[in-house]
Amino acid sequence: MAETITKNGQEFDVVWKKPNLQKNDMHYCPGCAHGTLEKLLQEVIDEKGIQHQIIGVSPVGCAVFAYDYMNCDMQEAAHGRACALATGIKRVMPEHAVFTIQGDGDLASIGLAETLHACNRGESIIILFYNNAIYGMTGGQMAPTTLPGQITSSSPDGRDPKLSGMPLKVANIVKEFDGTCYVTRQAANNAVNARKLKKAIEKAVDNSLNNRGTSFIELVGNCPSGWKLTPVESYKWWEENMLKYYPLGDLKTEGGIK
Amino acid sequence: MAETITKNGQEFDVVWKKPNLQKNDMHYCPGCAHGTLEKLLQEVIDEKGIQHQIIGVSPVGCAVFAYDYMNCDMQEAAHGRACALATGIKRVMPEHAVFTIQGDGDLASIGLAETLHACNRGESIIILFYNNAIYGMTGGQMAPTTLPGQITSSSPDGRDPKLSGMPLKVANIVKEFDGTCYVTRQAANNAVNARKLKKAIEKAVDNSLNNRGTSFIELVGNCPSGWKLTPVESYKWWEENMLKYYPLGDLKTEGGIK
Amino acid sequence: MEIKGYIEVDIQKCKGCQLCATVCPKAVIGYSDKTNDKGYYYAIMVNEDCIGCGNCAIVCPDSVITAYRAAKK
Amino acid sequence: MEIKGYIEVDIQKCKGCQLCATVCPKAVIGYSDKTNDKGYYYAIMVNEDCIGCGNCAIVCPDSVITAYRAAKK
Amino acid sequence: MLQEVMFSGFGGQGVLTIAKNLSYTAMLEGKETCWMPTYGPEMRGGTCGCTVSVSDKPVSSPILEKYTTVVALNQPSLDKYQPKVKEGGLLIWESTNIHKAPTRTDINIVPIPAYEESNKLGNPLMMGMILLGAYIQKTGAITIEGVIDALKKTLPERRHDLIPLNEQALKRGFELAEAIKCC
Amino acid sequence: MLQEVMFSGFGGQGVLTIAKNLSYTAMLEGKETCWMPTYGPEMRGGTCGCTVSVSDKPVSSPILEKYTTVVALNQPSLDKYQPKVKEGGLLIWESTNIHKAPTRTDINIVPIPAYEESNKLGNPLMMGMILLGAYIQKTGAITIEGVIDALKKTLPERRHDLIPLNEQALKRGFELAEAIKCC
Amino acid sequence: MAEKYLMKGNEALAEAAIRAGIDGYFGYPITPQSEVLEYFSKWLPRKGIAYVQAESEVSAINMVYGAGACGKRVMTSTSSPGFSLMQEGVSYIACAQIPCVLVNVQRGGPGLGTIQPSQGDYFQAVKGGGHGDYRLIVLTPNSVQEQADMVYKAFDLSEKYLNPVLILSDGALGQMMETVEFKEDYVRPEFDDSWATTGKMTNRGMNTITSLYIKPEDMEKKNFELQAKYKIIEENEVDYELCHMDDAEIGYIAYGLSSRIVKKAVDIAREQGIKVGLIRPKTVWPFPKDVIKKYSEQVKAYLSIEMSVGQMIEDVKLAIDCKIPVEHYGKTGGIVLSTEEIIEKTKDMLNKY
Amino acid sequence: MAEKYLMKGNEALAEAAIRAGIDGYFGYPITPQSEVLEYFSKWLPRKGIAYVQAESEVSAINMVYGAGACGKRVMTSTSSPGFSLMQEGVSYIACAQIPCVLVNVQRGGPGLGTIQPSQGDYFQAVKGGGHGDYRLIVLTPNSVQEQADMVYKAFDLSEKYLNPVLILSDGALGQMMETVEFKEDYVRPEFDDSWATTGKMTNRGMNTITSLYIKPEDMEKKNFELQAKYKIIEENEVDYELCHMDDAEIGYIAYGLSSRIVKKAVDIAREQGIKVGLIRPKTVWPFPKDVIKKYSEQVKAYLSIEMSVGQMIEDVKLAIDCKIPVEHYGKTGGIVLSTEEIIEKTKDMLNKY
Ligand SMILES: Cc1ncc(C[n+]2csc(CCOP(=O)(O)OP(=O)(O)O)c2C)c(N)n1
Ligand SMILES: Cc1ncc(C[n+]2csc(CCOP(=O)(O)OP(=O)(O)O)c2C)c(N)n1
Ligand code: SF4
Ligand code: SF4
Ligand code: SF4
Ligand code: SF4
Ligand code: SF4
Ligand code: SF4
Ligand SMILES: [Mg+2]
Ligand SMILES: [Mg+2]
Repeated sequence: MAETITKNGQEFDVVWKKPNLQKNDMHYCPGCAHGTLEKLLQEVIDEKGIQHQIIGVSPVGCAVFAYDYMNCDMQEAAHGRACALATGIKRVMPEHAVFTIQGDGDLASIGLAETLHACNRGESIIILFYNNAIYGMTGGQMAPTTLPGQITSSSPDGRDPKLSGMPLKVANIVKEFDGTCYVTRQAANNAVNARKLKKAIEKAVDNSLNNRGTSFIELVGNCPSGWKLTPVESYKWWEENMLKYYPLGDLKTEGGIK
Repeated sequence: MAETITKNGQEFDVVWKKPNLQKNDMHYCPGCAHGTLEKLLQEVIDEKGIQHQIIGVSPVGCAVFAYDYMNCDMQEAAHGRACALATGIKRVMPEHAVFTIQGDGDLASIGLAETLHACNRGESIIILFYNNAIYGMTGGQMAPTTLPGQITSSSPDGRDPKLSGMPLKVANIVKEFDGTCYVTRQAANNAVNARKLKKAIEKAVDNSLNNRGTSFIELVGNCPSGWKLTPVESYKWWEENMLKYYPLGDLKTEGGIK
Repeated sequence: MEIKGYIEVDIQKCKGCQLCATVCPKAVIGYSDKTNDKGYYYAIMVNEDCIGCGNCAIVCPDSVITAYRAAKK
Repeated sequence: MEIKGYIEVDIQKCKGCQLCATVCPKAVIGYSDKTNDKGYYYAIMVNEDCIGCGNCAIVCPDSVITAYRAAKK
Repeated sequence: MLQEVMFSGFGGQGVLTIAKNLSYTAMLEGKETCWMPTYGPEMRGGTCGCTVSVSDKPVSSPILEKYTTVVALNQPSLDKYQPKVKEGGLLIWESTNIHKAPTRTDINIVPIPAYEESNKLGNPLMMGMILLGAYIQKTGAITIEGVIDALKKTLPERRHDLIPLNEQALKRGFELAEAIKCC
Repeated sequence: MLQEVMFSGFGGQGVLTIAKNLSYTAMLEGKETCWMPTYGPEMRGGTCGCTVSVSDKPVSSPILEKYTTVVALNQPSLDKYQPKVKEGGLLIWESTNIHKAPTRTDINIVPIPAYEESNKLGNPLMMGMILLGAYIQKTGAITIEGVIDALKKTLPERRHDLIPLNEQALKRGFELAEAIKCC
Repeated sequence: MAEKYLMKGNEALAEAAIRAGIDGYFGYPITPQSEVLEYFSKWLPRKGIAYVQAESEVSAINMVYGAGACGKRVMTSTSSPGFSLMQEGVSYIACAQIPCVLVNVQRGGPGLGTIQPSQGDYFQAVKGGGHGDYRLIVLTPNSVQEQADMVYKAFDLSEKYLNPVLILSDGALGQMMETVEFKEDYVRPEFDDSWATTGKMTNRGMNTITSLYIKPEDMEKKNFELQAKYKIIEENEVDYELCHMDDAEIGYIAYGLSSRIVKKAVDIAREQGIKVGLIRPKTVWPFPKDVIKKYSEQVKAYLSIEMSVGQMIEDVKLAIDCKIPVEHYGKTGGIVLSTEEIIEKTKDMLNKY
Repeated sequence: MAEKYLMKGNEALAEAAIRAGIDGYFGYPITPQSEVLEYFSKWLPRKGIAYVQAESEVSAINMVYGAGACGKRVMTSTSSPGFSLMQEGVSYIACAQIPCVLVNVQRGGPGLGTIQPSQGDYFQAVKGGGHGDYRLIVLTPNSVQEQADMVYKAFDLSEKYLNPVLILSDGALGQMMETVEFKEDYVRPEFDDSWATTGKMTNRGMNTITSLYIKPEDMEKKNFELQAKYKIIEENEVDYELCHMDDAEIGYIAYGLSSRIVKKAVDIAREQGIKVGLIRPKTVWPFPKDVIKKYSEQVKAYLSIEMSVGQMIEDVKLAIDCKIPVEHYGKTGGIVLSTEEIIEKTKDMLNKY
């Protein structure tokens, strides 16, 4: 990325620009970190030069159209089944890196069995888990990760743990599985976090290429639309509520089935 | 149970006899602890006098016919869905105790999502998990709990963790869920263990009646037929392999959503 | 002679699995040399040492055994 | 005058979410008073203090910003 | 009488609510009515539309290909729905923010600077009511009084203080439309 | 020629294997054949049955309601399948362990003390082969040589030392059956 | 007169279920059905009635199994892909004869498809998308008013016959608002729940709910029992609406949303002097065979109209033993049926036959 | 001559798949299908070919989606309840046009039912148990030999048409052993996988596998595309066997296991001088309409025979526009069809018609 340009006679390094791998404008709502996640992934693929050696799976959820944005081969999965598709792909294409992008409804509700079993088998795939504590795509219903008291369109009086249980901390659970080699919780609400997230993606891609086991990256994300907040309000809620309940950091950096 | 009889002029206490709740002979293979589990449950129901206040769910698996043996109201569930049925029952019959009996294929493979979500919601049900590390009913295929190297009809060269992952320790996972109030691992291979198991069932039934959250009792069981061992050989394998991999004891005695 | 305990085996229901025998502290239980109608060599008492501990009965998967212990006076 | 950095905003793609503004250490970014064709008040540079740190660009969900930093000589 | 109206604008411009006001009022005034939003993920941040049918007879399809009236609140909506106004039909458009004016000559075109006017009323959310006022003036499908009655029923008690403002907005729209002659 | 035979006994008595030997041998001898186990959870510890059809023509249904021959290895099997032997058909039964003898008079009944004889041969697993020998004697559906050839193909090399014993068993069954005259 | 509400079809359905005395709802969000779940999520917990947002449709249908088998009034709702996921559960429920109401707010398929309205799940609904020989009673509302009315009927029928009842709706009926009134005089019919798992009382044997019949004879008996019940339902529960059939020369057959557009086509055609009429099945299983057969003596041909490539047409043909020609007109994926095209096709048919 | 093996139908199917060059198998145990999975579990890992015992049928069908969309030869197998669970996935696969082979070793339903053989999943197989307008190519073996042969054919057809192919078998065919020979001259046809997700090379655009067509126009286009393909398949891929039809007065229609018993009935009837014949569909979709229509000119009536309460009979009637009478004979739950009853019924029919 050591690109340099000259403007008004002065030399400038390009510090950041749209990744080459990005195709089409994204449809995400203003301020939604879904875009950030995909863009960072695009950068990693670009930089590693593995466009030909990576296959992605987009879920049913707001990331469903990821295949329109990522200039690499991708498959669209049924709701919750991204990890099953990824398993199928990885088993017949073992030299390729394989990733899924999945929302919290997709991964932690309907797809919990597929997710955990892929982790348990230690499929060498990259699971990118976009946790925004809500069902974005369908209009903001409660997710397994919705915070206690959080108002959603299917918990209009706030999530009541007595009726719906407490939020599921998926990363804490998958780290218990022998098949995972890397489990981390990241965010993209500021530049420091976004850079860390990118590093995490790099590591996960390496793991997949080298068949080291399952890499699980939880991106604690936002959903201004589902949260019924303006983007700027959502940043505050993100930091004050989401990051408190879902603290960032690596939960596991070694593992996988040897 | 202070029943007393006289034989040859001598008085005897009945130390143990077939529970009143038992209906029909069981079809389980010789030496299979499925029978023990159900019989102890029957005793507990008998002793607590709650035949009218308990509803059971039998799974698809060797315990499928439990409804023929237990003289209480029962429903037969689709494979893996016992916890969903139990949730449905408990939600509309909150005063009743509700239990499921489930094999490792049923609970930990196809039904993992239903099981974990019931635990996460903290449904006040009793999950009796018969873990025999194999699919008994269908002829001895590999289960998620099958031990590394264990030969089954679908792992004829022994379970290869590289292909199938390591055995899933379900109790260790469900104890992480806020909704569970009691998680324990028991066995029935000798009288001491069988008595402990009965105590555990008593506790779980109380929890369900009093809506304290999910009780999860893993019974580390055997499957002489699936293991292709005589009953006596199976007792040895049970102790030497199963109990080593799945150590007995309480994993959690407090919890549930308050 | 006073006995400390004894068991009754419902021989047609017994599946001959021998779990009862493995848990008996007094080696009371042995096996028939004939099969029952289901083809199993069923459990029998082979001596009078039974103490009525109930171990065999509680572990029997098929609820075949009723165990009795001499009542305390 | 030498500048330390600057950004380019693809204004038709900008969704006016203001995340870039919240992360800029130099308060360089403000908002247009007109909307773009999509109806959003897009990001603009409101001063020349940009140091080309790239923060805004890396966090922008829509890859709208290209960030430049004066090359080291 | 059959009115098949499309309201369309950005999400957040209150399109569904204006449409609902029309539909609800029509119901109270004893007419058959049907309210049908365009729905789906394309909603996300994009354009949002809603059709309302008002008729003396039962309404057939809620999904329409052509409209008797289109009310466009933003440029993409104008571009998308201008061709779908039936010949001789009506196109009402918000003329403060839309820059490319409609071009058809076989329909009645009514530009209303609703955004500007709503700001004058001190509440940009009144944009919809202004446009609805214009619609009422041009079609007579319902009455302003009807809308006020409807608001009394649909708004929660604690919001009834907003009713006078809504009435003002409806009337403002009505006036602005009156000034525009159609064929 | 059409033979539709049911072999039935406890799980563990090797019923499926005897049946397979018959079927495999029939195949090698150029006949059409079909082997069909009763299957299911009732297997568990219970009774296990297997039908074999041997024919010159393609075999129609593998599931049958009546049999030309029944070979019963235990009491429940005898009780269950005795009524299902076709009129004039054949019922071979293990007469050491089965105590209630068959009662039909319209079929050929061949008691073979196979358990006792197998113990004499020093291997209770030979029970099946003894009964197969009896079956061969009575029906001629296949030959003893055929079975030996088949065993050479199906048994793994390291088990070939068992072949002589099997041959002995087949012949013993054949002899015992010869001694019993049927109509 | 009952109060009038302006409500979405999805909401009217949920409100009617509450008024019909629902005891429990178990569902999962999916467009264009989510408002049903959302409506319940608001009102049921407040009323202390069982409500669970299940982790999936697979789980939801099995919660319905559990709660329905306790003799409670329970229901789930979903849209096409979700209904596919429920097929195993539906087959179990049908066999175990558990009363319950299922709702499929159809969207365009196959696959993830589109969220626009469709009628592509007709076969799945009436021939059984699950395994084995079973039937659902299938009601087909065509307005928000019927979205409400048919819920009462669905519960009543499901309890009368101990059979799951499917309300086969679509995205447009679910999303649109229309005027709706709720019955004020609804009384839940007597319901004998002595078969249900409510806890074994000493005065009865234990109740067992199962669909397992391991012995062929038992399974066959069960199937006969089911078929006998289905026959009674076919005799008694057919429901339909006729429109201008008296002197029709071409008969349209259309249900649900399509039937509204077709009604408009009938009006237009009649204005043009073309004699057409509409038979609208309000139940697609049992299918109104007799009336379709009856009018086959009169009309020259039938035109079966649905938002699919042609599924119901098979039942129309079978109903009349293919005695007169039957053609299909349809659109898929949310594209609206065109009254012009229908009339064009009608003219063609009048020329042909 | 090829070597003869005595093998179970389930094993023959798996062995044939290996010989046909399978690249991956994903399945879940269920009686009476488990031997397929067990056979693969033994041989595929040893050969380094992908094999996964999935956590459920839902997962298995989606693994097939993933691997099949890479252009690989992949397959799953199950039995009735498991196939119901796969319906969402099947609909996705059909829409995304992923080549793959599915196997349903049918058992008796509905519900958990029985593990005995059945043909109760006919509707599910041919009308689509999943949502939306789609079709599977459905092959119906009736012997262990065909269990093997049809696997090659299934793979080839699925790749030729980019369509899932279902082998509709049953418990008896799966469990029984018969003589089988494997093709020695099989060559996998040329297969263009340029559409598959194999990693984007610089010389082509990215490949996307999806079934999402959010815009009605796109969805409708997709549906037209699928229907056009189905039409070609219907024209080219019908397969059937005739037996004594030349001078038959009553025609039997039966597929799979039933057809064997029916053949016996034909023999017995012919011995009695009754002129009957059999049309055996080897594909039930596309259904051999033309030949059934052709013989409807000759026979007095058809008797549709299946192990269900009567599903295929609808397709028989539709094939001949109900021109001659069609009756049904069937059993459910694993009860065997009786040749006597068939012949009895035939005599009745000869009297009636
Ligand atoms: C089988 C099935 N059930 C439900 C849906 C509807 N649906 C689409 S996306 C979604 C959940 C979206 O939430 P999440 O996975 O958290 O993703 P987000 O949009 O929040 O990123 C649901 C329930 C579906 N398409 N298919
Ligand atoms: C949907 C579905 N898939 C598969 C099966 C087949 N099946 C029946 S029981 C069983 C597993 C039994 O194993 P487990 O749950 O461990 O119980 P066990 O018999 O060992 O007690 C399976 C796979 C089924 N009946 N339904
Ligand atoms: S709905 Fe939420 S998650 Fe989806 S794009 Fe909008 S903000 Fe992002
Ligand atoms: S198969 Fe195994 S688990 Fe099932 S009854 Fe027999 S021994 Fe028990
Ligand atoms: S444990 Fe029970 S079944 Fe087993 S041998 Fe003893 S008495 Fe018989
Ligand atoms: S009661 Fe105790 S001592 Fe007596 S036989 Fe049983 S185990 Fe042995
Ligand atoms: S972060 Fe990007 S989209 Fe958001 S306001 Fe800044 S430039 Fe525009
Ligand atoms: S590059 Fe840094 S300093 Fe410049 S505008 Fe962006 S965030 Fe501000
Ligand atoms: Mg989400
Ligand atoms: Mg098990």
